[in-house]
Amino acid sequence: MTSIQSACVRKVKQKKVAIDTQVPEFKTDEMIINLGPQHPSTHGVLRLILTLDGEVVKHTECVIGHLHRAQEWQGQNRTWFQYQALIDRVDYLSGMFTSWALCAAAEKIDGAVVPERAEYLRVLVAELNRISSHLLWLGTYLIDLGALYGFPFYPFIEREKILTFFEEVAGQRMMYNYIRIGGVQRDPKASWFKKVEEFTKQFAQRIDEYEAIVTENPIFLKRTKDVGILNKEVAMAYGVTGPTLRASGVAYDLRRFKPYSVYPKLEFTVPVYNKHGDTWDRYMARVQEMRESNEIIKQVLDMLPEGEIMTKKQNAGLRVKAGEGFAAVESPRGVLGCYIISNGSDKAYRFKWRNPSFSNLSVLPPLLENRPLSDIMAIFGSLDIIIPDVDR
Amino acid sequence: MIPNAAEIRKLSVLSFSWLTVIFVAVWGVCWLVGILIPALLANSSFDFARAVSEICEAITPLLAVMVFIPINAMFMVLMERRVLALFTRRNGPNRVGPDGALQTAADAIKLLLKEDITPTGADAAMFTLAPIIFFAPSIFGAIPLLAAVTNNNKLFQIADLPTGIFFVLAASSIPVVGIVMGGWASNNKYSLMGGLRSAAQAISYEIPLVLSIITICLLAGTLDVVSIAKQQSGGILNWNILGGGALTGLNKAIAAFISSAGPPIAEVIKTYYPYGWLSLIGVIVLCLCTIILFGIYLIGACAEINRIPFDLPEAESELVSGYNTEYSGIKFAIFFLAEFTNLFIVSTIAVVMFLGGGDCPLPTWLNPLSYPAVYIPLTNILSPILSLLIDKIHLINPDTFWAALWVILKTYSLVFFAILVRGTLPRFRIDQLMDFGWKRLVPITLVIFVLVAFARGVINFHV
Amino acid sequence: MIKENENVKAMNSSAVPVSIAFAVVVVGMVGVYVCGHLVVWLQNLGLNSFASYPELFVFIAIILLAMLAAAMPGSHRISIISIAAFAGFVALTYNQEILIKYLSLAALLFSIGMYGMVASRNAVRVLMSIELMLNAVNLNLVAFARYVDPVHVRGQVFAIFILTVAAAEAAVGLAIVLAIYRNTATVDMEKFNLLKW
Amino acid sequence: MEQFELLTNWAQANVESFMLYLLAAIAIPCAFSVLFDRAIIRSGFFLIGVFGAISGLFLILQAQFLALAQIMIYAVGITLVVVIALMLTNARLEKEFSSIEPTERIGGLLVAALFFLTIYLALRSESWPVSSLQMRADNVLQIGVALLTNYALPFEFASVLLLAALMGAILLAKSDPKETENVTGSLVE
Repeated sequence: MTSIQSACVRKVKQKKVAIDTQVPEFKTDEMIINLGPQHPSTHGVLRLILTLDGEVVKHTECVIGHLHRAQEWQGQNRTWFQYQALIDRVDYLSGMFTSWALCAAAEKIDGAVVPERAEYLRVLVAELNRISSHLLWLGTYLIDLGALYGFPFYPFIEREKILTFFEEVAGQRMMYNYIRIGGVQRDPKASWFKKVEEFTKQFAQRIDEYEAIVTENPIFLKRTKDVGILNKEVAMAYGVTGPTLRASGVAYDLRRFKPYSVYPKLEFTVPVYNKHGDTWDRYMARVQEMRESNEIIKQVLDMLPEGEIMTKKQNAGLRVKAGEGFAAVESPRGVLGCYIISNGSDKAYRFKWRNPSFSNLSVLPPLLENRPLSDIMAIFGSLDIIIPDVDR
Repeated sequence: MIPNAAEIRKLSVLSFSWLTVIFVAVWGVCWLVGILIPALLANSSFDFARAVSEICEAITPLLAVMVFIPINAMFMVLMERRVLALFTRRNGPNRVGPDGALQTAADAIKLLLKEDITPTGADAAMFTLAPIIFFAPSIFGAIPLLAAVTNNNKLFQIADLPTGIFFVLAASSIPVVGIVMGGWASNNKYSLMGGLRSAAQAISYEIPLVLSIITICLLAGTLDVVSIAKQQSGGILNWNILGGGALTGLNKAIAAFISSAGPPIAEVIKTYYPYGWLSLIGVIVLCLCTIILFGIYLIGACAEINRIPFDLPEAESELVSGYNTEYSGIKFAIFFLAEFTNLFIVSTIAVVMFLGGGDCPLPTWLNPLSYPAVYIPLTNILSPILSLLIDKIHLINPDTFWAALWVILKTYSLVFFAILVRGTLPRFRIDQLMDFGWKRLVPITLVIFVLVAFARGVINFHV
Repeated sequence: MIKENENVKAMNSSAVPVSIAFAVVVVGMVGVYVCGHLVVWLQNLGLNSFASYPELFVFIAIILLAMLAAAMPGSHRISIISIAAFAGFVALTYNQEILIKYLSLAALLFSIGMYGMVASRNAVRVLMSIELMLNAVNLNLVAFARYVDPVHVRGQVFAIFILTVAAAEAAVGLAIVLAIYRNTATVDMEKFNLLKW
Repeated sequence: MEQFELLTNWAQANVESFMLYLLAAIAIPCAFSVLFDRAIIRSGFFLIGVFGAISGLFLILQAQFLALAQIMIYAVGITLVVVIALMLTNARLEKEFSSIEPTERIGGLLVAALFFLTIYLALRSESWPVSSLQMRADNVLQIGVALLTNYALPFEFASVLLLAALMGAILLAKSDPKETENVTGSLVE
């Protein structure tokens, strides 16, 4: 009793008394939740250790490595020819880009000239792949937001068409192994180009349809506007790239700033959303990118030259000259870089991959701080992370 | 023209056959137990037999509900999956049975045969009790509605409930206890959060839900479901969704205009709208209010039964599966069954309270069957068969048949609407949900309540 | 998220006490029929004042048996106490009028709530006991409305008022408990002496 | 057959007390569990059992409206609030303090038992003016009329009380960061 008395007396005496250090603070129990690795919406086997206060996230720890397959080590123990087939499993939604980064780096060391038709074909399939990857993202992102059964499968209709194109040209629907060191694997038939052209004509309408359902939906706006705001500075400090960075207002696109392949000859804009960098902007960035990719495909179909498609012989004895080289491409998730040291044998000496998902994931903990549990999926989904791409 | 006309045709055939099966099964069982067995036992001299026949008659409504709920839930699950497939241009389940018709039956058998797991550290008794508490109220809630949707057939009256709609509302408020109980007893953090969310959500959205229903009761002047349904008979203009009888005078006036033998139109209008332009304002206000109320009821009901966009308690992408994460086997099946039954019951309440119950939407003066020139020849042709079925063995009660048919049609339209919503909208966040409930719905409903109370004073209802 | 496994353990080792509790019920049931003879016997002895309350003897016998059972090691006390209370209730009211049955049930629930108020230290549990008592009172009122005043159902009207007050009491009481918990991090009634100097 | 008749007559005469005992068999153990269950959240759920049984008794007593209100307000509303309050307050503390001093406990037990016996003996010795009239089926109407005529003033008071309680509860439960800073210092021992 006396302590209360004294406390009150003290309070009367000096009105602005600080909280007594000996007084036990009101303690709420923080709840620690393991989100994953088996959680339905972590897109694979990511594990988030969340410290929750009620439903508000106080601290996030990403535990990665559940899908680590030692892709770099495997590259050093496989021949070039074998590794070409393996590498598009890293980012299974956009396998064309990993192949392309590997081939570009190897070609830089080797000095091999890629035929122009092959370059155009590379751009064509890569942009198609970008669209298919973004379409899948769109569907799964809406699943994350809770539109469980309706809309999410709708973009898959178009994605299915693209996968059929790839099947026809590469023989595979996901692991293409189409872009090879020195060119591309196969020249598609004329009818294939016609189909792609038809697809590009329809696709603009399709995006309008998606936007009509999703973009201005009040619940979608409520869930995404002003949620997970990623500042320009934070994004650049964490090495975030791709649409996620561009939605924060940095117009950084490798296709424009360090042009490779035939991109300098193509006309396209880099969509930048310098509004907030919230999840809605990231959504818009991807939707706009699909439109741009569609335009690029149209141009490529017009400009496609005739000619050779391959300069190197593709067999088990495929070798790359000794030397070091780095090449980067703009994948749907950001800058995908490949650094190779070759010693001239049929195996590379060292591989180092720079994967966009890894850097993009690293920005998740600061984004999630002080957000309610429901926003985790809205934010995490908007970063568009592929777990095998994180873990390699 | 329509890209998936074939799928739509398949779906309609599927729905028609399933609904027929439900109709025949429920009616067959009820006829057997409620009419045939008592009729056979009626002439018996044993007291015991009399007692049996009395018991049979007494349990008929309960039996109807018990037969109806599982079959109906099976069909609803199948319909939901097929319709969603239609929206997203996929093929739904189409392997088990003819065109996938038996898929849900197979699922149900699978769930019944699965191992029933109780997680370590769970409170076993509460864990078992939760699905029962979740499911049982839907049976009780269905019983007063049963009399209302079958045109008050004697067979389906279990008791005279002057507080029918209150009974239904009380029953529909219980399941949340089951959710909280299951969420707590599972010994799982996701389940616990699902249960807590559900409690918060159900308590907040029950207020607009009950207020909208109470406003309709204020319009109807009674709490009895059967008489509320009866009041609305006579076409869409008498339904509660259009002012709850505010347009009855208009309806009567048109009927009088068409038939020359009726009373003069001016007199009809004078009886129903005694205050001139004031009455006109009252009619407009009432019509607007009831349409908004219907929307509020649908929103509140969606939240009450945890459907998208209010399915936070089982938010699959956040809480894995919420309160039923740890459930498996038959307990999960009961949760699942109850969820769909609740959807159906909520739609039935909407039909009875707003959409006229078992009433034909066409006003009497538009309905060809109400003109003697049409129905007398029709009955003459059909009488040899119908009199046998209706009068001799009581197989068909025409009023009940039509009422049940209309109710099923209206209810399934609402269910279809719910599926459409599920196929389109993302989920709310919990704080947005609370904001929407307390800051939008509750004030709107309160204002409407007061408006309706005043507007009702200047119009004569259902005289 | 606390789970008590001790109850489960107690259940396993409580076969004997539970059988005694079963005996309690049997005694209660038999006692009801014995009561009639007991009355005659007591009247023959000239103890008329005792003879007017024969059920009390059965009741006391049940309570003694239940205490014996509850004192056994490893007994599941809640079930034994509840079974004994129910059996005692049946014994006390079996031969009475229906109104008295309702009233004594209400009295029993009221005293349970009273004991809970005195004996529990968790503030929320005390609130629950108060709700129990209010419900018992409601039961009384509704029983009166049915059997004493079926024309103007005044008992039910008062029960509605009590319902209202109970809802208000629960809301404010729990809010107070939460406010105190927020400041003192305890719901122990013994610590709720802030107004005492 | 005579026996059957006898049986049915007996059942019809005693159906009310049979139902009463059935519901009492639910209510009494649930009430004890509310007091003694060591997992306090479970005792919150047992409270639903008591309220449900009492609402069943109301149904037998032909107070339909009250029974349904009992379910909606008590069995769902209040109990859920209680359970949530139990989850919000730290239930683990109960374990530490559960052993109350035996003298208080025995005292409480004696008071409660004596109270019950006193009431019971008083009930028995009283002769109740039991009315033989049946209740009207539409007593909802009667209650409504009574509330708005004879009991209009208490009705208004009740509504004001509810409003005040609602606002008071919101104010009490709301955590005001500014206030707590000052109050925490002085209130905690």
